[in-house]
Amino acid sequence: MQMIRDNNWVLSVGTFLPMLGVLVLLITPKANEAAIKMVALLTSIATVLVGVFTLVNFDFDQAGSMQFVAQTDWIPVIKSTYFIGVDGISLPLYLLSMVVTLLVVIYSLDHIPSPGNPKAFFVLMLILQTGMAGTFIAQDLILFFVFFELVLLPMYFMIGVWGGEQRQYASLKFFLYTMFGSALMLVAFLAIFFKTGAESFAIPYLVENGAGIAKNVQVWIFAGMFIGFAVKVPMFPFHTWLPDAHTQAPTQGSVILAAILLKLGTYGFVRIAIPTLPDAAIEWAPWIGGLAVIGIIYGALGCLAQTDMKRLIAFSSVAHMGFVMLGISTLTPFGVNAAVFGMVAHGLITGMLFFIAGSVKERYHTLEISKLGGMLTQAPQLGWILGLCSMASLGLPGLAGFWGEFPAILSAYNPADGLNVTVFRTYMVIAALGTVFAAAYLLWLYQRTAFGTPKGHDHHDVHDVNTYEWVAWMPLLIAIVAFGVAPNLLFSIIDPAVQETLRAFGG
Amino acid sequence: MTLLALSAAAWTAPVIDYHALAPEIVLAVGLTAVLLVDLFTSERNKWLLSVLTGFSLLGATLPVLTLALHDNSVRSIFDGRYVVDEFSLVMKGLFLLAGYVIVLLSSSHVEEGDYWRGEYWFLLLTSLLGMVMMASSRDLVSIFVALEFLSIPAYMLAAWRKRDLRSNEAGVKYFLLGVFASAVMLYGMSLLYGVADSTLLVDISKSIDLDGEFAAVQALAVVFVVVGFAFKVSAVPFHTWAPDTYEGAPTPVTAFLSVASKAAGFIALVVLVLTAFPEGRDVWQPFIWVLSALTMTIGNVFALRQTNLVRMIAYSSVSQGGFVLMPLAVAGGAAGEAALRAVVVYLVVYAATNLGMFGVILAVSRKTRSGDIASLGGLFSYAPALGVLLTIFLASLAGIPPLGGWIGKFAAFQALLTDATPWAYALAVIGAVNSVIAFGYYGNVMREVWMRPVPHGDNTPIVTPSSLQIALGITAIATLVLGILPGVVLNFGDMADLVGAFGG
Amino acid sequence: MLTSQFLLLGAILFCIGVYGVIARKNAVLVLMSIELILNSVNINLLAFALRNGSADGHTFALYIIAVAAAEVGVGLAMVLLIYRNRRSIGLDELSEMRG
Amino acid sequence: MFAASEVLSPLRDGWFLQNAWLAPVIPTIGFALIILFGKRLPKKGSEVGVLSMLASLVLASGAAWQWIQRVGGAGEEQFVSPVIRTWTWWQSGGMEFTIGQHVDGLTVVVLFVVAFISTLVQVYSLEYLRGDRRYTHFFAALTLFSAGMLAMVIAEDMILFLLGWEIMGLCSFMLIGHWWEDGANSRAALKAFFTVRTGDVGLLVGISILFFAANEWTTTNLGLSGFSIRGLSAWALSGEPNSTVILVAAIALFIAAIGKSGQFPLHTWLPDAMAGPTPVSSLLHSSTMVVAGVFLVARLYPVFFTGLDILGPSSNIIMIIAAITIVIAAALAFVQTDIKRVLAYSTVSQLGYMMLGLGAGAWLPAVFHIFTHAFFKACLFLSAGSISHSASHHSFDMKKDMGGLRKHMPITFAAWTVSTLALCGVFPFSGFFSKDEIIDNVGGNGYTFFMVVGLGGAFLTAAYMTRATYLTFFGEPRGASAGEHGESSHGTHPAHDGHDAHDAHAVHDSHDAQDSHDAHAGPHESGILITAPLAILAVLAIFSGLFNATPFGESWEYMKKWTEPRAAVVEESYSGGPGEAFVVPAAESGYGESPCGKETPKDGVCYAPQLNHAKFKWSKALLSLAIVFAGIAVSWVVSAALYGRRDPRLVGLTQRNAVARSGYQLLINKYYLDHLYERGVVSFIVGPLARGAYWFNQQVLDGILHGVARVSRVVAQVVYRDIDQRLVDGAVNASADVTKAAGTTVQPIQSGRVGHYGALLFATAAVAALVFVILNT
Repeated sequence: MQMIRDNNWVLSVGTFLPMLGVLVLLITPKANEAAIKMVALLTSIATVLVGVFTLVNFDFDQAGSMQFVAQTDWIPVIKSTYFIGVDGISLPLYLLSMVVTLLVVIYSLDHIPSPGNPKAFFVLMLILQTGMAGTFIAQDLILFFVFFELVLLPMYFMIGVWGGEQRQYASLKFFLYTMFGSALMLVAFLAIFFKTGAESFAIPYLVENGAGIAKNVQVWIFAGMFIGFAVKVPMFPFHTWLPDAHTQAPTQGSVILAAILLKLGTYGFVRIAIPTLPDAAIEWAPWIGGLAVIGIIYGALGCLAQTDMKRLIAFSSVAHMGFVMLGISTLTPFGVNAAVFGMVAHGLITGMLFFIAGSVKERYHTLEISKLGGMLTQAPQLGWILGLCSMASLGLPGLAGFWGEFPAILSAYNPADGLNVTVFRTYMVIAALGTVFAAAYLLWLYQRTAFGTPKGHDHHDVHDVNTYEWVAWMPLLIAIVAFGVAPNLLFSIIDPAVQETLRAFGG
Repeated sequence: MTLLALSAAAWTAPVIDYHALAPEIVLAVGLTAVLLVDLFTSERNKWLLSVLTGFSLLGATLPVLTLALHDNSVRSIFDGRYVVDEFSLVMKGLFLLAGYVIVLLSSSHVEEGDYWRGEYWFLLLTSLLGMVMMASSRDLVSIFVALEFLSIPAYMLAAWRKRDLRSNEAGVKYFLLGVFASAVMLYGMSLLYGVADSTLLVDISKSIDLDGEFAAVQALAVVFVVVGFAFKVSAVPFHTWAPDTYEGAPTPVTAFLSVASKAAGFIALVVLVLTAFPEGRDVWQPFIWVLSALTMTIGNVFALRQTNLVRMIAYSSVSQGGFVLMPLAVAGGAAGEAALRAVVVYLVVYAATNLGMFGVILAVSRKTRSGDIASLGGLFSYAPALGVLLTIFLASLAGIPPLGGWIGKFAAFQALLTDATPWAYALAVIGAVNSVIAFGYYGNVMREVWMRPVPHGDNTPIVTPSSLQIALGITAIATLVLGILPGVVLNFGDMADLVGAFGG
Repeated sequence: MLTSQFLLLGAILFCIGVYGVIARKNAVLVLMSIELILNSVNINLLAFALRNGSADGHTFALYIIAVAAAEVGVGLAMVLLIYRNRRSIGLDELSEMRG
Repeated sequence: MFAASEVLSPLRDGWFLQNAWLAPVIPTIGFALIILFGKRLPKKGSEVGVLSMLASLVLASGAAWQWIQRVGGAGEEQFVSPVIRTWTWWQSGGMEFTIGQHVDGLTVVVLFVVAFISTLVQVYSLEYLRGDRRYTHFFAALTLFSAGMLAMVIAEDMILFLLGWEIMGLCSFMLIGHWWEDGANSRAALKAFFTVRTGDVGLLVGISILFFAANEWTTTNLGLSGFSIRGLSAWALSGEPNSTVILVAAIALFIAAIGKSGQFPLHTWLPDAMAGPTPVSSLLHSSTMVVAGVFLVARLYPVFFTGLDILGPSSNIIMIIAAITIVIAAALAFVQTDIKRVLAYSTVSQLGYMMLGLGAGAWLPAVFHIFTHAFFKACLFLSAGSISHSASHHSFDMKKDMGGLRKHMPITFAAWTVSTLALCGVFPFSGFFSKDEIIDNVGGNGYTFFMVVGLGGAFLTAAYMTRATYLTFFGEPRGASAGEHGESSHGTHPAHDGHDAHDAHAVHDSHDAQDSHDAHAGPHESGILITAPLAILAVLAIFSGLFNATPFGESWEYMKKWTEPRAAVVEESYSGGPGEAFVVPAAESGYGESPCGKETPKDGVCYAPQLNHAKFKWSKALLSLAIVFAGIAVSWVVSAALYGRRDPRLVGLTQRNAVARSGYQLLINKYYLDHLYERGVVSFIVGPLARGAYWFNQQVLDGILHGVARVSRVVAQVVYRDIDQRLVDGAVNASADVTKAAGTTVQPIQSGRVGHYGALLFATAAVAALVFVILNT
């Protein structure tokens, strides 16, 4: 794939700007909360502006090729370089991470979860931002790994310090799980490095030479990566950290977790595992697909069993990422396009849902579905937004969710050459049934929370959506609708890149 | 008759390259100075001693630098028994700087205790001198001497708090087991000498041949020698002394033991296996493989169940030792250079991180006066700086990028995968799993620091003496830099065929 | 050549020493056992030195003797220390720290 | 692949046809406006709704008119190509997929109907829901709903089709659950949504199969994607498709249609859907929602034609399902006391007719029946609404709260009667022309059995409608309509008519103002906003049949001329860009014996199969009319007898000989007779069927439906609690415990005793030494 190197400073700036903010925050006195919030806000705004600049200068006619590429020595000894760039796959996620962070910051301006301490909170959030953005632009396995891990600690603390009752258990679980995955992932990275002649960790190079590795070796290396990424996605049966983490995390944490962190895993599959190890990918695809559909049904059932709104949304992520993984497992441009679109869509929608859950918690002081109800009478705007997001989440055409879901199902009808068609068609039908379940649990949730008459007594805190929330949510809502109505806004960027990525499969 | 023959041989004084010996000489001068000054200063001016110690350490680093910058040629004196090459220089630098940081850590602690300061600094310097020598020794005798040189003062340091039973116990255990181990090692050495008819490592490497007639003796010898140093690096099951000693010894001493003397043990081990036993790899590779696996795992599972902070760290450093052993388990093969690099890098990073952590612990214990992990509760809320620093160090130990620790683990894995044998992969996976388990207790401490309430809500801030602050600053910066720009250290390991350089 | 007998002697001493270290509960006796081991080493070295006719063995032995002296010095000091603090030199009481 | 066609004379093709796509767009914008600013507008956003619907009505009419021009411009045997405009919508795997409009006869008809009915319904709702607390949201949902339907009708590709389809489903959820304070309503809404959604799986799968089966062929030959309806039609008739694949696809799609159009066995959601406000029911059940399924079949007719081998010797699944539906639904209509439910079941059975027609190759009559049915069914629902609104105090119970209303509300009565006659298919009302056509053609295509079923259905239809009419308008007033305030009726009411829903929120609802004025006013005619739509619809119910009045000869068959695509072989190799519109001369083979649908078309493609039309015979018509009148008569007699109970002579008679003939005993007292009506007469005519059907319906079908729900909930519980939390998660936590346990087990080695330590040290050394000595010698 050819590289476009002009403006090669943009990405670095966009990625590390938050760190600048962190430094400033560190020297701002803890007491002066207004200043702290202002710094955080400005930093994230600046970051987004850089992102916009990136977007504007992105050459959409060559979305398939790496752009803004920068490459310099980093750790010469192990032949690892500071090598970054974006193509049509990374760009949307890269920007998404920036925007989501900004929105979360805005939301946090008047929603600092207990026990307060905005300074630490924003510092962590900005570090997180750097890690996320970095992961999406890294073109070098080691660099990728470093960024990939960089997000762990901040999220660990975000959950552990600002989370719910079970926070300590949840955060530790989250951490150990992810770490377990990434440790094996690192081993796999090294293995592929040596098997390709210990020349370079650069992903393009590995894509060139990875195919040369003997198949059985590939399969093992892929196994390592698979665990690493599957934990992050999370795929059944590595998902159990997710409900706890999501449920216990503060709203902001859940939003970032859902909107971006989960994408690191799927992105890893699309960017690294599959292109570098095509033969192994073919071998693994049926299993991945299988786990994906299991995840779809399983997650849906999990949702149906929930009594806690937030936990339900968390479980729905398992199901939705199942669709994404199904798309990926087909190894066809069609499926992977769907998957990448699905990542963005899920980021927007589920992020939004978690925002809502947070606001509900703040208003009703509970997320027990049985204790909620009649939201539409007390906070109609909130209720309708919840409605919209549920609809989007259950894959209603005309909203973003649909474009991740339907094409994914569609693509399973004929997967890439070398994959068993019958198996994947079975998957297709199961996945299609999954959509019904999705409708089931989401509408059921909606019916029980929004409809009916208000339950309980103390509703004096129950007020409708306030300005901060509107500002923080509006972009997401607009995006949900916009991408739903005009999906080509994304597809036109993703598609060339995906085809480039899947060249090994004659995609 | 042989004696006659020997005496008959004309004796020529060896040429001594004083530049090469400069660091040792400076240290020697320094420690005598400390001894003297201690005699002639009044209680009020004892603080001079720490300053003096610090300066002599820094002073000793100067020649190290000059040697490093001078030229890359290997300086070998006493016909190859004492070699100054980059490897030894790196390690000397490491010892001296670590020593300096330890001085910074201890000064306030020592000043406040009502104990024998002069002796403290003197012993510290002596032990460091032993280590510096160890870095260059390429002969059984010099290795043995260096070993005792660095050990004996360490024994005394461990028991330094005379009135404290725990301190005594620590000292005694350390001492008895230490001498026992070194005795076992010596037995091995004697056999080696018998087979090789020389104490020079290079000659020994020539004579070792596991298919030859002396295979059994050699195997036995190799095992015993390795055991001797496995004890030093507290590899399971020779680690038993470590937790007790670490817990009982004064905290700065613990820091010193867990970092410097461990490192010394490792370089001796590296030197031996790489220069003396390359032919014996069929013995020591599997042996170290087992030790490494055991060390990582047992160390972790023990650490998981500790409630005492220092003891937890003791076990953690045991399991860290396992990670350093990991690359050595394949060092005999093609991965030799990678393994060596891994050891060096790991030791450097580990030194910075662990010292930093002890720094925080010292600072905190000044307030809490307790060794319990629970005493760290809510540290972040009343001492955010210390909290964050501790987090950084713990995370680095857990090997989380972009903090130093990860590059050490990375290098270790890299070495293993360079070897690319099934055993290597297996060990790599064991290591990976252990690095996860390890977070179990590191994370537990973090949890205390960040997520737990302050014990009996005592929120008085902590005053950290400037020396401690400096120490923390140095270590923290080192940890971060090593993590973000690992090239800095990795280049040490990158020098032209280090392995070959040992020969001298 | 008597080397083998010397070596045998060395081995026997070594074993006795090891046994002493492990079995004895009295610090002083343990110290002495260690000395035994060191001496077995010396015997080995000297035997080999004679057999090979090189001086290294002798030198090594001398160093060991010297160091052993130092070790014993430190050792006895410590034994005194604990005796002063707890009126006993039984090693088994020294198990405050475990686990 | 095909020879390029020669220069073509362009067809007339005006602005409206070109921009028909605005029809769904305008209401969508309207929806947005209402949601955003509705509350601030003087009329709470309703005006936006009505206006936007009017706008799309104008568009639709314009488009219809220009389409008629266009067809007029084409030769008798020419294929009039639809007006297609497309824009790139999304791309994937290098393929670009378009969104756009596909306007042809079918489109304009349904487009017009939908726009028309929606407009009327919105006007009607202005009055009907005045003062409702979610007035604005109601109009928003209503508008979006219509938009969805319009989008589906105009869709150029299956994705847009799916979009409209799903949006409708969603809005039906919101509309049916409009009065969601009452749990029952929201449950009904959920039920509706799930049932339909289950069917939708078929749609998803079907579309996927078709896409991958057809895409290559369509792209190479027509430059259309495998989603394009036009491409699919051509592909289906090209003799290309593998019979199994297309069969599976057709069945999958038909399942979707079953769900949407409430065909057996997925019809159970329809009656519950009556929980929605009456205008909603009328819109859903006359022209939109439920028609969507039928429309799907009609739209992709070639696919079904080839896939299910329509016109083949054996009967196909569509016909079978349709036949079952007709009978069962009609039977169910007998045992309902809720007037709206009667209408609901009647809708189901009418949809059965349409399906039957499509299944039997009577495409045109089926489409025509969509057209006529829309008017009279809407009219019936609105009448029912008018009654409950102004006469029966928001009750829909014919037995408790109605009766004798004809005097009080003449207009409603007239409208109702007319529509009923139309529904029954009485000459010359519109129903006759469409329904009779269907039955006629079903027979004409040789499916005699199904023709008989159709006739039977006609009889039942007539019968239950008569019963409903009598109960409602004749006899003397009862319950609420008699002015008495049926608190009792409130209590005893089943919760699933809009009624309780009203009361449920009447407390905080200005609707109670309405109620009170009902109270003292008693039954009366509704306001102009309600009656006007009724009147209009009634008129159409009478005359809309004339658009395809086969009895009056060829010249009257406008609908056929306008809508039925000519089954000509089209020499076409590539379809031009947006707005491409041209007529292609038919191949030499005349209109009569086009090969389309029979064998593979040579040098060209077909967009429609060749269908035959039964010649109209008065004899057949009279037969069916006779059956209808029979139905009316029987039911009338029974009902009249039932509610007569004026005659003292009869009473006396029965007092004299208590064991008189059951025919007289019927007259003893209303309730007994009523009872006997249900038991005796009904069981005489449709008894076993009705009962059985009803039992089957409630117990089995609904049972299954709820069962599925309950089971999946239970499964969910198990999966979550036992598998997820215990097994999967348990394993994880267990591993942690194991590690801890390991620590405890090895703890002894850290005894703290120097002796032990030393022993351990040396033992290990010795063992190691031993091992390696042995290994190396």
